[in-house]
Amino acid sequence: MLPRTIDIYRVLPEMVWCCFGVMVMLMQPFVRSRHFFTLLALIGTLAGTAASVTAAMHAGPGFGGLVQSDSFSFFFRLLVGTVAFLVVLAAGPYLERERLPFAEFYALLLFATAGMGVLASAQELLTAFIGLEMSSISSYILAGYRRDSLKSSESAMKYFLLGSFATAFFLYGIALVYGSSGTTMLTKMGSEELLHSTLFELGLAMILIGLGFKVAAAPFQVWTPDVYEGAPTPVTALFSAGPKAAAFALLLRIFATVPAATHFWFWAFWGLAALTMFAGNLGALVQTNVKRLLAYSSIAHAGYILVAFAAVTSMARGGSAEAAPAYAAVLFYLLSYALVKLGAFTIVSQLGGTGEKHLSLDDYAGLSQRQPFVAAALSVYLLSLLGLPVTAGFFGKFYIFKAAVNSHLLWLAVLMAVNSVIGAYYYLRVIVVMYMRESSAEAKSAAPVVGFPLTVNFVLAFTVAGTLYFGLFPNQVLNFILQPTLLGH
Amino acid sequence: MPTHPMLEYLWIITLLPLLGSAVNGLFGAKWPNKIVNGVAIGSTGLSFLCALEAVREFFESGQVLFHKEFFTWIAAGNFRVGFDLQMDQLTVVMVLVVTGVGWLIHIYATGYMAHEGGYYRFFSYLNLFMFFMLILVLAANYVLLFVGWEGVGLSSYLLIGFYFLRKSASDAGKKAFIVNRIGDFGFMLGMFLLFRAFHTLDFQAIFTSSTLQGWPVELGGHLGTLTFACLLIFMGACGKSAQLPLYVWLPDAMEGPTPVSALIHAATMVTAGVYVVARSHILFAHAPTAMLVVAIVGCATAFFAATIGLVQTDIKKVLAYSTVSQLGYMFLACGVGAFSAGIFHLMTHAFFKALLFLAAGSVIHAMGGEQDMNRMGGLSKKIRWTYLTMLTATLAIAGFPPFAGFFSKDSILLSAFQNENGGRSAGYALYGFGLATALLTSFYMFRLIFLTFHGKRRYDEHKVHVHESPRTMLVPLMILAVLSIIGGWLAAPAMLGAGPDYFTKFLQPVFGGSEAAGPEGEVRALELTLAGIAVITALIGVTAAFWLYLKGSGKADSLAKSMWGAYATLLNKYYVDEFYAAMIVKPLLWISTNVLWKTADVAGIDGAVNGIAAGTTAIGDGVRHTQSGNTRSYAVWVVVGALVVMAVIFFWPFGGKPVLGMLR
Amino acid sequence: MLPGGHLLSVLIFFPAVGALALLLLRGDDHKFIRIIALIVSLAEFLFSLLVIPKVPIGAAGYHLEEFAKWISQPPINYHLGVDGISLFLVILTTFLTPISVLASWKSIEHRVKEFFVMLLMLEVGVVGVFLSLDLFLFFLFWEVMLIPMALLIGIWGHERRVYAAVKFILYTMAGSIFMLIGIIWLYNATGVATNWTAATFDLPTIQLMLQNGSIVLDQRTEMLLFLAFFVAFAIKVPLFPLHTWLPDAHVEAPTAGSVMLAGVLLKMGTYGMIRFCLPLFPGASHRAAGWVAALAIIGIIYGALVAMVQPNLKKLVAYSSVSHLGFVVLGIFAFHNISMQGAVYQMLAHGISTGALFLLVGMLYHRRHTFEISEYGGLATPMPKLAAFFLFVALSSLGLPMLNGFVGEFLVLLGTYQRHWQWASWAALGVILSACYLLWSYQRVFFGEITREKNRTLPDISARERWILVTMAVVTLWMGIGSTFITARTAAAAQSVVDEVEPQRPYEAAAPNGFTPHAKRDSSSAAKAISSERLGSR
Amino acid sequence: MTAQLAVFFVLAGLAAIGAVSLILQKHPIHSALSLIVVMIALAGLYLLLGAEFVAAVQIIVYGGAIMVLFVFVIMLLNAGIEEHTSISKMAGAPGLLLVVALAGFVAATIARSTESIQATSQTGELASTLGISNMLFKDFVYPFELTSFLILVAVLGATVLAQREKS
Amino acid sequence: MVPTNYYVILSAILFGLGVFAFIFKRNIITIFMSIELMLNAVNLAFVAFSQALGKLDGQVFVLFVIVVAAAEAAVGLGIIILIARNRQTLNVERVNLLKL
Repeated sequence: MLPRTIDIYRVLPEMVWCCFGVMVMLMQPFVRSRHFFTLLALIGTLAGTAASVTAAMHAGPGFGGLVQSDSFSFFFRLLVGTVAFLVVLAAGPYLERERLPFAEFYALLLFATAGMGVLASAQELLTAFIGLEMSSISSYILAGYRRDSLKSSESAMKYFLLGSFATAFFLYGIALVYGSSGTTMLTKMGSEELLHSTLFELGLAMILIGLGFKVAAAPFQVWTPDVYEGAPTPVTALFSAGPKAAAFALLLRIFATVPAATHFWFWAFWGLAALTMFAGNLGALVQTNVKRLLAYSSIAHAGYILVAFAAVTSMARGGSAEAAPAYAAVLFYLLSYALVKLGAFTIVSQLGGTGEKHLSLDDYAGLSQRQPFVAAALSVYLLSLLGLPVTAGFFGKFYIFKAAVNSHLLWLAVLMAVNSVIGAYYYLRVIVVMYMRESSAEAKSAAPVVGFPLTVNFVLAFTVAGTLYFGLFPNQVLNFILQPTLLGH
Repeated sequence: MPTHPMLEYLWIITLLPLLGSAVNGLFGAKWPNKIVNGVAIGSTGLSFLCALEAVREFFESGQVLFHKEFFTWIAAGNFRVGFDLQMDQLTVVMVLVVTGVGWLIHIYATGYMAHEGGYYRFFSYLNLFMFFMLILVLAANYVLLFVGWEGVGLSSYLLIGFYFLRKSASDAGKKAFIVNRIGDFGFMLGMFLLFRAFHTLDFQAIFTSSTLQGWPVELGGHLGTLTFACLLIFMGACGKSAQLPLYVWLPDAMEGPTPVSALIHAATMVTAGVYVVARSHILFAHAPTAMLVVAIVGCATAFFAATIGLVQTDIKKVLAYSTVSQLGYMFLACGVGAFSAGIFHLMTHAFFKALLFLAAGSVIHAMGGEQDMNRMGGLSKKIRWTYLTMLTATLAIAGFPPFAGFFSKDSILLSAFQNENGGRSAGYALYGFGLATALLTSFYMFRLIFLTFHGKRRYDEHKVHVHESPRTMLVPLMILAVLSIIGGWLAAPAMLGAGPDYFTKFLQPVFGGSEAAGPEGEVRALELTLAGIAVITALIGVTAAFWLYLKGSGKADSLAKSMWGAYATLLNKYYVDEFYAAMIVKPLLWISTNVLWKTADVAGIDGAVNGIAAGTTAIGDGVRHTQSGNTRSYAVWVVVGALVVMAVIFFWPFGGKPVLGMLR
Repeated sequence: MLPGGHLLSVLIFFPAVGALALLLLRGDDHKFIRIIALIVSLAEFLFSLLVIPKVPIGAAGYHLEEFAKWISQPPINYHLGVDGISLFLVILTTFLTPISVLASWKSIEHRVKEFFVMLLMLEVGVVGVFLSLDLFLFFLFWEVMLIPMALLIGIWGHERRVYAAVKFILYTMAGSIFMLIGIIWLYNATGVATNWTAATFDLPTIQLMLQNGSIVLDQRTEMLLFLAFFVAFAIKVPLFPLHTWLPDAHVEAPTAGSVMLAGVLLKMGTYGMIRFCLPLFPGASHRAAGWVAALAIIGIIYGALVAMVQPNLKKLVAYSSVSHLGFVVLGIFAFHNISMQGAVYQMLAHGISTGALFLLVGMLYHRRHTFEISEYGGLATPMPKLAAFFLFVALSSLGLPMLNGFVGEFLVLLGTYQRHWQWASWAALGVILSACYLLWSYQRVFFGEITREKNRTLPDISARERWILVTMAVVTLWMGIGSTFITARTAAAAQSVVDEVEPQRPYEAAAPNGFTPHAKRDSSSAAKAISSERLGSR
Repeated sequence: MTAQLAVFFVLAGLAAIGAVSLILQKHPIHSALSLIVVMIALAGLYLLLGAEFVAAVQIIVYGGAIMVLFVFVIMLLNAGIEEHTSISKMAGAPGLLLVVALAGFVAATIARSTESIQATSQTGELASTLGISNMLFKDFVYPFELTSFLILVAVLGATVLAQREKS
Repeated sequence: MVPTNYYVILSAILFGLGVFAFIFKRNIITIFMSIELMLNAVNLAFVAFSQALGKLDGQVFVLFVIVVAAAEAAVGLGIIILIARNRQTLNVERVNLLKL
């Protein structure tokens, strides 16, 4: 029996992405032209992103509550869709350079995006699990996409083994939750006695472990630097922006709907946030490989976001109105962060050169003379990560601080402050190298002026513009994500 | 056209020298000396004439005090300082002395400096000094006075360091400025205290304020606000007028060209301290303790400096210490309440000490820059005019009637003798020391004369061609000589019993009641006795000098040998400079370098900062090493995380219940 | 004449426009770039002069206010305003910028375009800080200013420039990030007070709420907030234990950088104390005053002593700033309207005289490429003019009356003395020490025989340098004599700050009717009366 | 001690032993075989729980397809006895401790908290395959569709990863 | 009639053993097997709970899990082959190029 059309509308984006994925797969044997696939993938990502508007117009629960199409999922669908779109643009030249097959890459990318979409809209744990697996499994493959590279395959292996390890925890958590509450529908877990059920607590703990791994919260963060470093850089860009956002989305969804979650999780998040911030920033301090440095920094930023989560959980009830600013903080931060990380990794992938050889800081010495615009763009990203004004990152950090102070998490706020100072150090180091160190002769020869294809330049322009725009006029976004009916019901 | 133009435009007096200074300083470099002379002498002479005119108008208008506000300089809250000038009898004396003597010295300098480099610079500085000095004496409030006060310090710094190629010169200049600053530190605090008490710093506003009228006299031993204020101001005076313990800069200041020594370090600037004390006499009148301190310090300085003067061989050094000693007299006078006497001595001293210096300069000029008296002798024939003028001045300072010094010094000793503040005995002690100082004074002055002008010559004919100085130098000498003869006669009548002391009477409106005056009758008797004693003492001094330095040649040296310790001490000025260097300067530098800078700043604070950075990096490296790259370890980390989460969720003391408050 | 309406916005963003214009120019035509930069900065200076008539004498509160909604959630507004205090700080900034441009005319040879762009952006940030009345906006400009300054140090500086630049940024951020928390906390307080109907970052509003008690902070919270702000400012000032970034930054920065740093940036700290710490947290300020004053006094003496023994001329000047700024902080935390005005004046004076000192040191460096005092000696012979200017500036900086340094120092000490004579007495020692280190270093550099052969042939100042120095000298002199022009305009603002921090001032009695035969003056009235009636006429 | 209970213990023991031997075996093949034992035991337990369909799927898909795949790969790579390195320090004694702690804690907590749960009386229709299919194609049709895409991904991945480098 | 928590405890034990195996086996394939073991433990729990709750969806979940497991198996083994090809080893500890 066919599902109702309204339900189809509500999951249209995922469907579109999947269908285009299938299309790309099917075309692969017949079409040789790379640009064709690129075009197809672009259309696919755009179409799916556009479809999320349709989904938003038909807001409401789909498939008997398995998914929820609301402003929240709309936001995240837009986010992951855009990310995917930009990654496609950035990846083209990379694949060209590394002589890697196009079609499979795009197909996997589309499936992964679909998985994230599911994750963002799911309202039932098993559906969420399927979404998670879709994005994860495609990610495993993408991580190992440079088959002949030792690093790439190793990162794939690590990601795969540990990922499925964590997934097992997540799944076990689902089982326990199911066993204690008799359902996997988040909306049906509001009952009072769950607040006192140990089994439910344990289940939630397991789920937290699984998702904590996905968002790279310390001490689950260990895999991140290795995987990010090993994976092809455009894929790294995707990892740092997409799956993380999706996992955070699911976490938020659970908070908003399951009171027990907010109840149990507060101190866990407090601790995770603190640990993660320090792990990321301290680890990054001594890095000399830019790609790895950015990986560590993304851990740190996950930590900042977790601060906002702690703020949410400290509220009497996750879904309630006074938690709204904290939600907004998370969403806005994810947005700004996604833009920045995408741009940064794109630049890294371009400057990396064939075989990603030029990744060390020294290769960036004197970049400001060789390629002033690239240097400027990278500086904008770094300053945004550092949280300096007129960049989106500044507002993101500002709102998180606000959320933390708002719910009296003063110590956490202070820790975050300390961390952003530590962070400033290594971000500045990159800027310093680019601007204040003259490019030595061998550096010149090693990292000659790298041509930036149009598509890449577009990505850079887009992300920079976005970063600055949201840094000056965050209004629309904020008003959108601050609406009381952000999450349906 | 106002009735009293020059009074209305009093600032012109001060401004003329400034103009001269600016013109010379900015454009003088390219001009020939003549024009520079013109500008310098012209501006000062003009301001002298203006001063005369102003004085005339002042007396004509017959007001007790002329006071005019020109513009507000600083205003904040209820604090306001104006560029306000005032004129009263005290000012009149000072202004005339400054402009008059200043002018003469300018004229002299044109001759003396004729062959020096940086001619224009010299006169520019000199005029600048005149400007600030006039501000000082004309100021109508403490702050404006302080402007002049610091300004003269500056110009003295510049002029002492005029030969800046010589390290000793620049050192001396620096020393002078810094030591003065130490005094000014006190002066400023004094002003602050006054403002706290009276909410204003205008002289008249303070002196006539009801607050002050109602102020009880702070009896001996009781340290009230006014006592403190007076002492602080006196600290400033000590710096400026080279009193113990801040006198050390003045002898070194002799590094400057001789006219400078004459003008600044004898006649005018150094007397500023006395002027200030006299100016604030009403305050001092309320603070006997402060008065006593002033008297004691003055007396001590007078004696102390005189002893050093005994053995110095550098002609200018001798004069320098004598200056210090004479200033001590003035403070002694003020201290015992004889302000007019103090000012009187200030005036006469200005005449004869300036003369002494100029004459000495003329000698040096004649000897081609030689300053050591041991290399002079028997010059009286060669440079007769210089000799005569200098002799006059010596007689004056030694206190022989009818020369100026006699009268002024006498009235001081008298007042000291009469002093009751701190008990009769104090008065006698002060008098005693004063008298002793007089003895020493006449001794070392005549020692100077004998060594320089008499006896056989101790210099090499062929090297030094002794010649009389040009007229430009001699004319001022003569004028000053005349002044230092007749200058004292203002006070003569009182002495001769023919009516009152004009000078005191003249200053009456200023010092009014605050003068200590005994009953008429026996005072004159006493005065005459004391005068007699003084003259005798002076004579003893002269004979001693004669006997030691002229009669038998070797006597002085043998005496020196016989009491070597004392002699060496005196010769080395009681090792005061060495003491300061060892006790203050060196330790301060050492502490600043090794403790404050190298230890506290670099090692301590900055070390801590960099240490934090380094520590963080080290920790970062540690964190980094948890990334062993081994999948199994990573899995263990995941397990650790799992345990952490479980532990927090299940065993956290607050049991996950949100606890409000700062704790989180 | 511009419409007064948006004068302040013009002031803030005009340099930005200029910088943009420079960016569009070709990078290799250095002369043209310099000229454009000079024109822009001069125009900016003229604009800033237009503000003076807009700030009536004796009228407290903000003028030329501009208000525009910027961000709705949380309500952050574009709110500008100027009062007597900020007015002159802005003018100081706009005055020093063209000077810096001229100063770097020859000394900057590579990456000229970027240099001037940075200089102008720096001006944007600083002017913005002085003019913004919205806490958030203030913080924004505060941070924006960091980057150009750091780049100025880091790119065009000397040997250890990178270290200095990074140190500068980290130091400042370490402070300011906590200030951000403080700001947010205040915002929260407003929200709670109005139960989220009218939460705001607006400075005047918050001030009002704190005064009329609609926000009540318990002592601990108030102190924490005070510290959050104060530490950030103290680092900028820099106050005693937090000062170690300054010597490095100064020594490594190019001349223009040092001039802006010493002249303007340090003032942002003291300005912040006046504008935020005192009015917002009077109670905490009172409780902290003792400690702050102690630090300030330590800074005065310590800075002077350390400066005295520096072998490096530029470091010497840097430490002297530590000492001078100590006076400012002391004046602020004496809570006396005289000392407050003195502090404001001292800020301006220090900006001019220390700026000039750095210019001169820069000129020496340009000729000899060293800051070591021992490398110099006897320079008065080859370069008398420069020596003369140097002496003039040194004197102004050691507070010689009739030059700018004296007025501020004197007022600060005078005012402080009225409240705490011990503080003033200790601080006054700085007056002695400043003479020591300045004159001593001057002697070692300029007096005596020439010790190094290289120095014998050094050229005296060029025409360009002369005009720079003459300008500075004229301003120095004018500020020393015509101080009332400034104090009259700062009086009301300073007064209002003092009123806020302590309304009752029993110790501050009116002056007795002084003896004034010729001029009739009612000296019992306070600043306003004097300023309006006596100075307004001039 | 009912018959059911006895059967349960037998099967449970079998599963546990299989799991342990999976760990103890040095050769991957043996580990694989012991894993198959576990799966069969579990299938038995499913039957005991009255989930025939699941049991069947377990045998066919797991025991059949997946494990065969494993064995196939082992053969393909002819993996020998695993070498016993211990480079990882974490995974030494501390790891052992932590793992035991975690497992113990989880097991204990579960044991405590599931006592209350009472098995409902079995009814025939519950176990019916019809019910399952209904659910699968009505309530859970969306995830079901997604799984199809998931399989596609897997296929794609396998080809991408395993195919030899085309020159 | 077997109490539910027996099953659940068994599943917990199996899960624990799976974790143990994951950490203490060196051969990548075996490690992967231990993941499968963990998934099986989950399945057992699902079925037990569904039976206890008298609901069928638990069993449906098991089917989903099995499918996912299959998919993972395919990809995972692919990756393992890749590693074996690149590194000529199956010892997970020898695959630590990326570190620090």
